Amino acid sequence: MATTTTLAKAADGTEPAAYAARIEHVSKSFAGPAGQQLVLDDITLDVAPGEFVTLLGASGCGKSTLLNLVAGLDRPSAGGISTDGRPALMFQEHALFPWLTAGKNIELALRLRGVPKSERRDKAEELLELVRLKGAYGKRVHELSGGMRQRVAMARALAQESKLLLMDEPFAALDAITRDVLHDELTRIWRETKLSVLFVTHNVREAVRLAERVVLLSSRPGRVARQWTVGIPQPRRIEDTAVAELSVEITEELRGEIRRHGQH
Amino acid sequence: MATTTTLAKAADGTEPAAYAARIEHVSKSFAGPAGQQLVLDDITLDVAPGEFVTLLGASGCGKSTLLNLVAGLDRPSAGGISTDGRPALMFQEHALFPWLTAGKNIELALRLRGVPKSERRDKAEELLELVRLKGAYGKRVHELSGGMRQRVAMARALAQESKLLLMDEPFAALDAITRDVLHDELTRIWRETKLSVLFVTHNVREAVRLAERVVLLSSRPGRVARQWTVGIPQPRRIEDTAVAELSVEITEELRGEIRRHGQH
Amino acid sequence: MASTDTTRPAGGAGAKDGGDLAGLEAGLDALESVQQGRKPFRQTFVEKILPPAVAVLLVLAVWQALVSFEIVDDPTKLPAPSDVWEVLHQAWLQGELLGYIWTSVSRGLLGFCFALVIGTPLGLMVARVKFVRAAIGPILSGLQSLPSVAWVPPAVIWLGLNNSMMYAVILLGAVPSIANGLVSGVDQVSPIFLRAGRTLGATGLRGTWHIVLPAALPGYVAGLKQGWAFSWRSLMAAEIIASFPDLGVGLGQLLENGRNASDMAMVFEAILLILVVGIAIDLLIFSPLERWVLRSRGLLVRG
Amino acid sequence: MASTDTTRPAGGAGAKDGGDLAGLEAGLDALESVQQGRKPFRQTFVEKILPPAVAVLLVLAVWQALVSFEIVDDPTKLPAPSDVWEVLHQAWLQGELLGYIWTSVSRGLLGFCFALVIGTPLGLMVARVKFVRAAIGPILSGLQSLPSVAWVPPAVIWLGLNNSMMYAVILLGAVPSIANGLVSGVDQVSPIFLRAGRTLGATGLRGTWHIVLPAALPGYVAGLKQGWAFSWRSLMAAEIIASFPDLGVGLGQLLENGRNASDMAMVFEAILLILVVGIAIDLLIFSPLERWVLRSRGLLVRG
Amino acid sequence: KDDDTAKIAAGAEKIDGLDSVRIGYFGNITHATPLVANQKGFFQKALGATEAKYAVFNAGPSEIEALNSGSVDIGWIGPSPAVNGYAKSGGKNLRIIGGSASGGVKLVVNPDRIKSLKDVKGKRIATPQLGNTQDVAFLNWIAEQGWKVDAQSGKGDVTVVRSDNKVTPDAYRSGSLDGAWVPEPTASKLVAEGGKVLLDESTLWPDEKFVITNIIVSQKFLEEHPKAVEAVLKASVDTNEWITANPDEAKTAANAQLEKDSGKALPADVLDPAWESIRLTDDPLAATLDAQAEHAVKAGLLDQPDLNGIYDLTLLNKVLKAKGKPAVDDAGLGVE
Ligand SMILES: Nc1ncnc2c1ncn2[C@@H]1O[C@H](COP(=O)(O)OP(=O)(O)OP(=O)(O)O)[C@@H](O)[C@H]1O
Ligand SMILES: Nc1ncnc2c1ncn2[C@@H]1O[C@H](COP(=O)(O)OP(=O)(O)OP(=O)(O)O)[C@@H](O)[C@H]1O
Ligand SMILES: [Mg+2]
Ligand SMILES: [Mg+2]
Repeated sequence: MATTTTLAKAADGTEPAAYAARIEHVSKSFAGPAGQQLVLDDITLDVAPGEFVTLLGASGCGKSTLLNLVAGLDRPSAGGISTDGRPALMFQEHALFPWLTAGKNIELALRLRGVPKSERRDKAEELLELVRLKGAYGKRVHELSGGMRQRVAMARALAQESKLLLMDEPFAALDAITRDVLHDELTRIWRETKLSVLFVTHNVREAVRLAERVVLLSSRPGRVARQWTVGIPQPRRIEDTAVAELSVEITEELRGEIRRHGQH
Repeated sequence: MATTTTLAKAADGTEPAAYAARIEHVSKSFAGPAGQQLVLDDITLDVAPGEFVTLLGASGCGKSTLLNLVAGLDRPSAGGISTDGRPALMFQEHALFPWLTAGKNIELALRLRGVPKSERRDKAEELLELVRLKGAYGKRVHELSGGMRQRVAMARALAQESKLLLMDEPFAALDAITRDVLHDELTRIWRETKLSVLFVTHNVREAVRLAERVVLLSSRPGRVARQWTVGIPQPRRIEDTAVAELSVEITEELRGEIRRHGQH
Repeated sequence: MASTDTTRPAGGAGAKDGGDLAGLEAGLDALESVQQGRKPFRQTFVEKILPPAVAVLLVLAVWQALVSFEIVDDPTKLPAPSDVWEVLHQAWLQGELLGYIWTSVSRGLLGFCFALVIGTPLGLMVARVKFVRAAIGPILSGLQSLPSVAWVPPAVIWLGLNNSMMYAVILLGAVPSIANGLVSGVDQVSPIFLRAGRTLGATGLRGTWHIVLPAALPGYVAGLKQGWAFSWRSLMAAEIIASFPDLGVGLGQLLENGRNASDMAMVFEAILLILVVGIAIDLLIFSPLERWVLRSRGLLVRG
Repeated sequence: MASTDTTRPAGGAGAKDGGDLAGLEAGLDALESVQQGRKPFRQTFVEKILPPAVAVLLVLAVWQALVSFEIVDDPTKLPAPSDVWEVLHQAWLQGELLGYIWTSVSRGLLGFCFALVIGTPLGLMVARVKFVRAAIGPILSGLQSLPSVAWVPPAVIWLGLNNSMMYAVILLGAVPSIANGLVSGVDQVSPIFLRAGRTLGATGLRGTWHIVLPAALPGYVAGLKQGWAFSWRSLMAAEIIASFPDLGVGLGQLLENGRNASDMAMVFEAILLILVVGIAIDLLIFSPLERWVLRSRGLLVRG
Repeated sequence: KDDDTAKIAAGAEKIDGLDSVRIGYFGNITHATPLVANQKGFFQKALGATEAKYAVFNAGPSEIEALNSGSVDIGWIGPSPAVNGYAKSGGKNLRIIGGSASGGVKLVVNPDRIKSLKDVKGKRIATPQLGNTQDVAFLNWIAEQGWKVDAQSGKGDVTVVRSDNKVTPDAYRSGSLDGAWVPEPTASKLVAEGGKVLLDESTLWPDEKFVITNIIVSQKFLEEHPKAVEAVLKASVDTNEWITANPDEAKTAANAQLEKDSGKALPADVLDPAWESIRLTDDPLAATLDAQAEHAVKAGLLDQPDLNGIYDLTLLNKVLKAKGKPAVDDAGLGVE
């Protein structure tokens, strides 16, 4: 069932890391009313340096849980996870700090990364412009629309300039046009800075549009059901027929995966 | 610019209402750092009883604000809004009560509607099954995944059995398959109970799949840019070519609308 | 039919046809200024000053009525408002009134600031370090419920009869309260913020400074308010114990002197002054602080 | 390289090959039981009982050292722990110890319950009704900072020297604190819940009951804790005034007797007993309450 | 509970049909009469089937408050709270119906810092409370030395520190005070701390007598139940007689009652000198009370009080007469 991809030898610190994230035989279960409930079961997955991986799976299959584990916010019940540096995580629920303005949220990330004070403001404005929110610098979180919050959260995650970027449904609340623009931006940044991305989405086309590799998780418990290497050359467009075709194939597989588990 | 559709004569209380919601020349502005910021400008829109209307628009154009106004949670800066009874609103941010379990959240809606105690538990379980969350009755909000929370919120909104259902991007966090299933359920309920729906989404295909009428809002300030009556007979599927074609047309228009306003 | 309609100030029916921009603008202004921004004085007056004034007048009226209609005719049971006024007036004429108040308030605020400086890191430690919490969390709550008078004998013996004794008593009263307020503020912080902080690299002290403290601010401010009450009450208890001529007479001493003289008018004078100071501190310091905290995170706009 | 690795209890390297289900299960159990569910006694002991015990022992050790090494050799400055123990032991032998505690605790708890019943609706009114808030909000804060001793003379004169006087003093101390705690709890409620409540039809009293109260619960419980501290301290102040044989001797009286007799061992005995009662009430009532509230809304899982 | 003494005699009758008489006093050696009377059951014996109930106070104001609220009927109290209480109620709440003790107030000083009365100038001396009996006496003494002190603040040639009697020994020990003008047993406690008696206040008064403890009663109770008041007064006079006859036994009894009331007996080094310096008297020494009030007025601590009617010594004189003792005088301040 579980497809394991071994990418390279383990990092020993002096050599450049052979992986951006290594997930080995990871299981996670939560205490439920009816005892332990196994959510992730023996997941093994590597993200190579500079690789763009998207995670697909039914709602509630454990994608966010996996991202939390990789980010080190939770401990796996079994197995091991190692990452190259501290990953940046963009949460499913924006997770902006309500006591700071949009701009200050981004500046906090910069500050914690050690960017000197004089540069922060400019950097923050730049990032806001990147996510098409020029002029939102001084807005409080409660004054932003749902989509705007997600974009500020994305800007904050980018501000961390981590080697590994974990994104949990970052574009779910955006209109198709803004989303296209941000796809282009994300692809550009990824290619220019050679960062690695682990990206969760429910939009299969989006997954194919962006990724080098698409990983499909099964539900209850979450296991790696199948993986696809996307060979379509960049730049891609979400409307490309090649993207559409692979999307149909993956959707079929997803449908089959969900059906296998009955009601989820 | 603004396209106004007059549906029927004004309700006078004794006759059956001629509209489910009537939005007349509504404007809304917020106090910003640079003075008043006009978000909605002279919106006039009626939802006929039993009609299914979807709202499309760029991120931040004022869709949630409009829904809040219709739900009576905010007062318009100018203009008037009247609705047939208290509408049910499904918020963009799930808005479940964290001190209650999923099931109890739904039961609270039932209780406030006056459903006797003996029936509540069964009804709640039924609704949870409808949104494909059988077994989540006893889960706390923080134990649910993002998509599960949205579905519980939908179940809670349905539990209100209002004549008018306002939904703010209800399926944004769901995988394609679950979303399809819920599309079918929502269409079934809408047709069976003759409720009126005002539905916000960023997914143009979803809008066309579900609606009788699609309303496109422009940005900054939000105005009704264009409306489409969807003539495709139900049951539709999201993959239908007719749906796809109209979606392409609407997406084009949306793209033009966004471009007209430059960076948004 | 639920219905919300906004009447515009210029031309009632004008709502039907848009474009009446001047009127619209005015309507917007009127509406918005209620929610945010500076308020005109009249509104502040009606909303903020009138209600407490009415409340105070009502109390005074009932009090005067009780005395006037001789429902209570014994001045040892209830002095007439005029008697209390007379006492206040006398103290004012002798120039002592502001002295009493200033002595106590300056002491109280200084002690409170000390308590803040000690209580805040203590509260953070208890809230964040598991072992410390288990070890001294319950002791802190126990200390909070220890009356200030209990501390007076040890404080006098160790420190002598002076201002440091007073500050010691204030500290012992206020520190646990401030620390406990912060602890429960921190406990209520949504884990999502802590997690977001961690992914941003805000761990340890930086996490505390950038995430935990601001996130816990609403609860912390509530704790501060209670902490002030404890400071002030402890100070009163300490002032009652002893009055040193060098140290000045405070309100607590005034109260005690009133009791000693079996002078109800003086007791009421002291109660009134203490109350007024309490209200003033609340209105001048804590209410604005609270409103600022709540507004800045969008909690003031009611649903 | 950041790295998290979970060593399994059975076979360290076994993590590499899945399927070792028994070991896995055990590992899960061990991990999960820390976060939730019932804990084994040993763990409770190590996590909950040991730290405060260590803290107390430490204090005792320092105390004994101060006395033993004659750093403080004056028993009136610091009585030896053994002297305090002797006094406690004597009181125990005479069967009075539990009497003191019971007298005070029963009064305190009863008064606190009254305060709860009055303070809760009052707090809700102040928090929700704009006019009431403006009218009595600041007065409530002012009352809170009024020391209990200020109330004692009027309370004695109006009610006489009896239990109702004590309850009146407790009420005047605790009600404002509880009400203020609730007010700030309500203020911190996220508007989204109020809005969600309104769309569900929970307005007015139903909104208060179903939405506002549960949403404000964490802040309310924090206020209750402070309210209890106020009740208890007010009670101590009231008990100090007079000892009526009919009313029984409480801990406040014990403290006062110690002070009157200039007997440091007795003062320390009273302080210790008051402290122990405070800690016990916190551990038995408020801590579990707090933990239940926080856990049920997922606030206990730290990030 | 009251196993040792207060047995209500079988077959005795209730006085005036009263169930109980509530008696207030301080747990303090200057209240030796009620301490001994309580311990030895003299009150109960005099009241027959009417139960004697006791309330023990720490300070005068609380006793006056309790009397005003009707929680106490008869009380032993110092002169200044009695005067204040009477004056502030417009002469409506209480009357002094007898005396109990005289003397027992001393100026105790730190012998290292103060060697003679002259040295008191410029030092910090404690009195119990602003405007109380000792405070007034001390201010008056200061004035007699020709020194100036502002009565309200205590600032001047001598620093007058108003410090609770409970705190004074602690404060003395911590070095914050150079001496104190205080009643017993605080004075003896200070001596036990190493202080030296510089002056006994009684030497300043004619006959070395001045009132330190009075018996007061609420006017309402006096009007309604004179028989009960008389019984208590008689018990008081009997007790004073008994104490004079059996001083050592009385001392032990008083200390036993102290222990019972407050859980703590006085140590011998405090009790003995304190006991020595207190003179029991049935005479309320009305003239000295008047003088004390005058001193207070002179110090600016009291508006000229109308003390007319503060005394009602009819019952006391009746009791004394029955015992063949001389009547006492109300110095013209009795009820008309
Ligand atoms: N703290 C928790 N306690 C108990 N169960 C939890 C907890 N967190 C998550 N779960 C459960 O784990 C499963 C996976 O949750 P997760 O949030 O990872 O799903 P997801 O794949 O991100 O779904 P979605 O696409 O809807 O966001 C769900 O069934 C959820 O109920
Ligand atoms: N309370 C507020 N104060 C100030 N500005 C606000 C407030 N609420 C919303 N806005 C502004 O109003 C505009 C519209 O917001 P709204 O939430 O209605 O957008 P939306 O159409 O729902 O967007 P999205 O699709 O991203 O959810 C945004 O520009 C937002 O910044
Ligand atoms: Mg998720
Ligand atoms: Mg929105």
